[in-house]
Amino acid sequence: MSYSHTFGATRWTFDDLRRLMACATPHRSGDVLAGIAAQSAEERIAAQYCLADLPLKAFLDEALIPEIQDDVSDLIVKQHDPAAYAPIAHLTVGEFREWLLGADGAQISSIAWGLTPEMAAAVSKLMRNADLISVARKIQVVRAFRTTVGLPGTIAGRNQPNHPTDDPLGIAISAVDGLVYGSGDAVIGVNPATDGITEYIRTARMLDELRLAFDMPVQSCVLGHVTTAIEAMNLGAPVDLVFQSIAGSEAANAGFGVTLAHLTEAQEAARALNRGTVGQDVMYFETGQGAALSSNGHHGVDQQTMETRAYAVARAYDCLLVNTVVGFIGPEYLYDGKQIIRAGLEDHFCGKLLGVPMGVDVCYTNHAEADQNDMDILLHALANAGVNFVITVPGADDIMLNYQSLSHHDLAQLRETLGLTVAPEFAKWLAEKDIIDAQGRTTGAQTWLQGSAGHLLEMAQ
Amino acid sequence: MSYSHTFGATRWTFDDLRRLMACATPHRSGDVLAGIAAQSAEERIAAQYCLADLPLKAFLDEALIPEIQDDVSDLIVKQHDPAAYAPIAHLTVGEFREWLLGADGAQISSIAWGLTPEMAAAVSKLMRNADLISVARKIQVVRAFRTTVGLPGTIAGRNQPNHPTDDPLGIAISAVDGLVYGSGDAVIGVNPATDGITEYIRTARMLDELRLAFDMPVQSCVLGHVTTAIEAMNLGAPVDLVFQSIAGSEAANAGFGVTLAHLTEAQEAARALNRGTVGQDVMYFETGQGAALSSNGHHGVDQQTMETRAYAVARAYDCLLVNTVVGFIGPEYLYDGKQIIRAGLEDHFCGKLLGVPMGVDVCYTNHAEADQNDMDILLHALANAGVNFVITVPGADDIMLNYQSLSHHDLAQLRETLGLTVAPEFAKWLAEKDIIDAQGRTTGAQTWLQGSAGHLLEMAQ
Amino acid sequence: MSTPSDLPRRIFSPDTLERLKRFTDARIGLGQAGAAQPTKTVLRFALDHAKARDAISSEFDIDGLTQAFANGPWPLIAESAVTSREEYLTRPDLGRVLSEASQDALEQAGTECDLCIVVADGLSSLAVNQNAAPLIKALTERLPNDLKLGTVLLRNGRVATGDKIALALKAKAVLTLIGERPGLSAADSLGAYLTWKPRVDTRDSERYCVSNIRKGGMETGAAADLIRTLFDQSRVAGRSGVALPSPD
Amino acid sequence: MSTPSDLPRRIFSPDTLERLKRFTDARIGLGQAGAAQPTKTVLRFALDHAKARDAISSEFDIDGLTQAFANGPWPLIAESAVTSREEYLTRPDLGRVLSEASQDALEQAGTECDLCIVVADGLSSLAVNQNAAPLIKALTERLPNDLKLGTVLLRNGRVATGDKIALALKAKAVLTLIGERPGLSAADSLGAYLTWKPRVDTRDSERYCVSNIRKGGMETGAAADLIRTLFDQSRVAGRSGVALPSPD
Ligand code: B12
Ligand code: B12
Repeated sequence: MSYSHTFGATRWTFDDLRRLMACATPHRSGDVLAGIAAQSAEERIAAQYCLADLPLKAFLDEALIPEIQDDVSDLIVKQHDPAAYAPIAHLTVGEFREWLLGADGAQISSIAWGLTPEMAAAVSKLMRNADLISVARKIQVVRAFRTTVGLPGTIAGRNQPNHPTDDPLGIAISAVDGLVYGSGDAVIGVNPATDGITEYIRTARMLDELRLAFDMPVQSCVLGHVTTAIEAMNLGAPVDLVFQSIAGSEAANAGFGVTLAHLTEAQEAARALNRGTVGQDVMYFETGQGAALSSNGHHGVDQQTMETRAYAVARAYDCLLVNTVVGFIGPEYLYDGKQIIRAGLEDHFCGKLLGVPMGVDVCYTNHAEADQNDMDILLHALANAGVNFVITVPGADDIMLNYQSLSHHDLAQLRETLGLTVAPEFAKWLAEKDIIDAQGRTTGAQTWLQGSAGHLLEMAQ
Repeated sequence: MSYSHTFGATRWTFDDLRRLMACATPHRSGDVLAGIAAQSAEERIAAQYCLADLPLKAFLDEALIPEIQDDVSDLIVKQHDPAAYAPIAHLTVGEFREWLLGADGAQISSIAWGLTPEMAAAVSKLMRNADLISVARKIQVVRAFRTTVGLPGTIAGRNQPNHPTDDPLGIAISAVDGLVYGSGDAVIGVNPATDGITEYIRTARMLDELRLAFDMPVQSCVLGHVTTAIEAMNLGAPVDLVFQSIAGSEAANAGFGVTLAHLTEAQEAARALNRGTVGQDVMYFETGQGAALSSNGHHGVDQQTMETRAYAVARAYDCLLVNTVVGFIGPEYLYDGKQIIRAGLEDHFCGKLLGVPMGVDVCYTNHAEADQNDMDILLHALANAGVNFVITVPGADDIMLNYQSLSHHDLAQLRETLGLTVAPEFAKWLAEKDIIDAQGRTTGAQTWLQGSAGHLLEMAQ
Repeated sequence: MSTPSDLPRRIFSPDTLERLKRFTDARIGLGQAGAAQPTKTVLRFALDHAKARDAISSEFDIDGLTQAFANGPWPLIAESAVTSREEYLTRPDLGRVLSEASQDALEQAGTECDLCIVVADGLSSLAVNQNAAPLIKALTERLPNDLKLGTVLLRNGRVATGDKIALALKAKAVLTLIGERPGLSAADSLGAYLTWKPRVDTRDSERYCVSNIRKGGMETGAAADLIRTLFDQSRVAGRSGVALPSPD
Repeated sequence: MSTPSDLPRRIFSPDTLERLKRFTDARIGLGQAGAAQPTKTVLRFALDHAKARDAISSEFDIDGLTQAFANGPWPLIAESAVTSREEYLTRPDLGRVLSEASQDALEQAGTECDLCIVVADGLSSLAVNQNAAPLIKALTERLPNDLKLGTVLLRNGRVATGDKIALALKAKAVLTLIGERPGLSAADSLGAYLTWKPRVDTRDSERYCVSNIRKGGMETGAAADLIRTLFDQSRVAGRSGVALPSPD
């Protein structure tokens, strides 16, 4: 079906829903790269006018990728809950934006399973940054394993102690550095440099030892491939969370070497270990605009819509954590600070709207037109939007993945500035160890650190 | 005196303090236009290293514009209070940043008169956006006339009902539109299209009538030239606040047709009217990076430093309101959203640090590379920084000054999102008139509005 | 877009609103969605923003404007030192001086005149294309008959370029009609700046400004009246602009 | 910068910190100013960021690299369809295919080989200039002697350009050594991607990757060992990369 809108003498026509969505999306280098972006500001706005008048129902009637058999599309159809959808069934996309701005958090959460990812993507395209913040802030998605993540007034940190050769001591030292600033309540999560089973198990063991030695209520994760995680669990490794990068189409997931069956298998295996204390949400996913195009699995769909489709995959599992690695891939998908900021807010909003426990890796690469000042801005915007967690590394410099995320300091400073707190279980531990004082400020943790540093140096012997 | 820093084999030298400051400042189109910007990222960072090691004292020893007799420079020297300066006298600029990050609000406020504008500018050049937000948030500068502006947890609005022909009814209707959304607690302030005394008095009278008719605890202001305001007061016009655009040098102020004597005369005249109820802060100033260069009164000093010098002028008077019109002039000074955002945060921070009751006109022009999404971001960042007030116009479109500021909605939405409130006196009035409900949300104000609309239509007869 | 019962909450009743809207072009009575603007006004804003940005790159209609002087002094054509529209935006310093070629040409033209009218594209050619001719017509009707007029069409000009033109032409005063930066609702607003005895370094405080000249803003007739008044005032005082107190 | 008594609060004692820092290049133990970083580490970060950005535009040392093959197969020179560094960054699609000229040249060279080693600048010429030669030396020592090698130096290349090169040269497998995107601390990290039986549409999951090859990361010897292992593994399995479950 084709869609059109007329401004004065100009009639803009969009061949199908996919084209309409691509033209309506805010300007983005990845869509230009894919050759599907609007050709002018006016075309973009015409598409947005069109989209505003489109009944939400259109997304149930017309598949975005009709010509392709795709298991993510199937999942989306299967997930759709008509009862949850009923309260918004009569709305256009433009009216749906207004409904979201007027509704309260409980109302919004109640429609999560009535929404398809495409509906979420569509409405986000009509929303200003302030709308994305305001609506997301109303939605709570709370999950738990050994800590509870996503409670209002809190912001958690994934402590990411990567090391270029997976050196266990190097990783442990970096992890402790982050703990001192209060980062780790989301997870202590290591990307292995080498995707081998041996390294996976070694790192998982070391992280678990660290947790036990310090008696910490945290979960750890080795961000190896899901198949490696399954193998590791079979071999008896202490796996808290299973990680996988996911994307919004079967082809894109194949590019990651992963199928939905893998994820199900991994989730079952991890739940069977029964390692959580306050919850059993065992999955951790990463997504990011551009991933589908990068593996040529986008089928002509704009990158922001493809990203929301990845959330359909995510919400099919019991995730503790999902985060978009928003500026991670590079300028070919998100060119500069402005595009990264916008994309970060879109991803967070769409994820929360679909009921996903959304965090953001506030980050950029050295080949993008962005810097730490842009990240400060995105972090503040996300904090106001109620983001569940962010990722932090020592001095904002990931020495293995070669990109800049937030520093542990950035999170500590944000919490201090806005009076946000850490996950309650972790807060208790920080207080016990005298790492954080009554005002929620890092104490310097001299005592605890001297102990832990000693412990680490022992490990080194 | 010259300053230098060496990286590896390269030695970077800066001829004097003015040059050092210009090279250390974040990249900005206005400094490029002035031909004083750093030539490369490395030169900029070398200057920042240098500046970090510079004792604050250097700013007392070396004048930034030594060759020019300038009344703003004289004022800065006169303002400096050695007792207030004592606690930080021993610090370098880099250490001063650290001191600010560690200090509490009272400590910071206590040094305000010990600082010169150049010290404030210098330290801001070493600060990340997050630092600017975090430190500014700690500082409270509270002022009062008929409302109290600057209390923590509040954010006020200047309701700006401009009209291209100064039509009184047009202005009144626009003002009421803003009141409905809760904007006006900072001031109802009109920029006259024509700078005549007749129009000034007519508009001042009309605004006062409106205030009395609606029994509103607000102040009004006609943003004509200060000399016009003086004349109007002599002719018995009901003047609440006196406005003037000011800049950081005698020459730049001359470009505005204004001297410090004018400002003193105006302040005395306005105070003599004794029109305030909860306070007698009668002055309203606007500033903005680029104004000095625009009138060729910058004397080779970078635009951000010139801007802070305008705050020395501002703080010599009893101001209720001071705001930077950050993106107002155009891309020749602040090229895009990123530069506007940074400049807005710098101006707000430096103003607050110097004890100025700082607001921001979150705005841009159609010839700049910016849009409303950038403004959303700046508004959220400023809200987290504790900005005293922002400017709002109907639908973000100033139909007379031809630029985009925030819409009244933007302020209302921000308050709703972050739970910020309006100035207490005005809040009480809004509640009485049933314009804002218990949750601080606009009710639609049907009853009050029907009355006021009737009133306005009567005026039209 | 149809309206769900509670959204957008209309703040003025539609009827009153229509009546009030006659008095201002401001975007009043937009209604609300939550605390924010309804979708349709957000989209309208985006569209208008795109259009305003187009006005900045609109074409300066030199031919059409030349026609407007059919009965008056044949206009000279000049350009500032700026070479592209992009440069115009970031280099007002170059926009404020004449290109070498124009400087020479004007000096050679040597038209000594009482008042030089400069028509400059500024930030909106649209504004100049639409409003300069009617304004000049209204003005010439009002100005004294014996006044010697010169006219110049200036590409990529700024207000202060007029001073340089007046100096080159040895004019006693200059009136620069220039496209004001385009607004969201009005992309066609003309500014008129009158400067008596311009110098190379004339300050803006030494000029008069009449702004917002366009349909829906200040009508050309009223603008011409005001300019005539300011002209007389300047001639009497021997200067233009805001008074500065004497140095003592 | 001297340190006021309470600032920056050192989180590790300087002594312990020095000992721990031997185990990681991560920016640990930075201390604090308030909750934020001390001034000197903020500045250090800014400097490193400027340097990393420079690495992206660093020059690809074709001559030096050609020398490295003095004893091995003389390298062919090729380039992707990208024409500028700016375009390289935003158009990976063009970076993944060969320019017409290179396509023709390679096809005509017709070097049928067992393994083609492609050395591509990628996002850091610095990485390639420094690490490609030692790695290739270590590799040739380890690879079977009877292996027929081909080598290509590729400008503005991506990992997948290697597939196109292998096809043009009719190579059975391709090993692409490519400059990884520069990090803040390491701007010289090399990636090695091994692809067995490359096709035009080979997926990334069908390759092996050995990454972070540099001093301080994976040493060239270890990298060469690992690549040899992966090479053998691929030869036995007749494929490379992560296994996908069979469709049934
Ligand atoms: C960018 C990047 C990505 C991007 C690639 C998209 C893009 N357009 O660039 C994304 C986010 C999609 C990605 C995904 C994954 N990546 Co990756 N990625 C990187 C990174 C940070 C930089 C690569 C680079 O600079 N390439 C150079 C440029 C010039 O080449 P390019 O042609 O433009 O980029 C191609 C390659 O980078 C390739 N690629 C990227 N990652 C991987 C991983 C594997 C196993 C393979 C074979 C290829 C591959 O895909 C790109 C597009 O074709 C490296 C870290 C590093 N220090 O190198 C990790 C890295 C290469 N990735 C890694 C991993 C594990 C993965 C995943 C398997 C993660 C997961 N568990 O799902 C997935 C799967 C990738 C796949 N398709 O098979 C590991 C590889 C470990 C190993 N030795 O096997 C690395 C070393 C980082 C790490 N330690 O976690 N990755
Ligand atoms: C931009 C602007 C400014 C900028 C100018 C700097 C710059 N680089 O552009 C700044 C912020 C410095 C400014 C200051 C003032 N401005 Co002003 N400004 C404007 C605005 C919004 C746009 C002008 C424009 O588009 N010009 C076209 C471009 C192409 O020309 P330009 O050569 O690049 O710009 C020059 C002129 O704009 C001139 N200029 C700007 N404002 C004024 C005011 C007066 C009285 C004069 C003579 C010249 C002048 O300065 C610029 C640099 O030389 C207009 C509103 C409008 N709708 O036009 C108001 C406007 C012209 N300004 C106005 C006023 C009142 C002032 C102030 C006197 C405010 C005050 N009370 O202090 C000051 C003083 C200016 C002075 N130096 O004498 C009034 C003039 C009313 C009148 N009819 O006399 C206007 C119409 C807006 C308003 N109603 O408030 N202004």
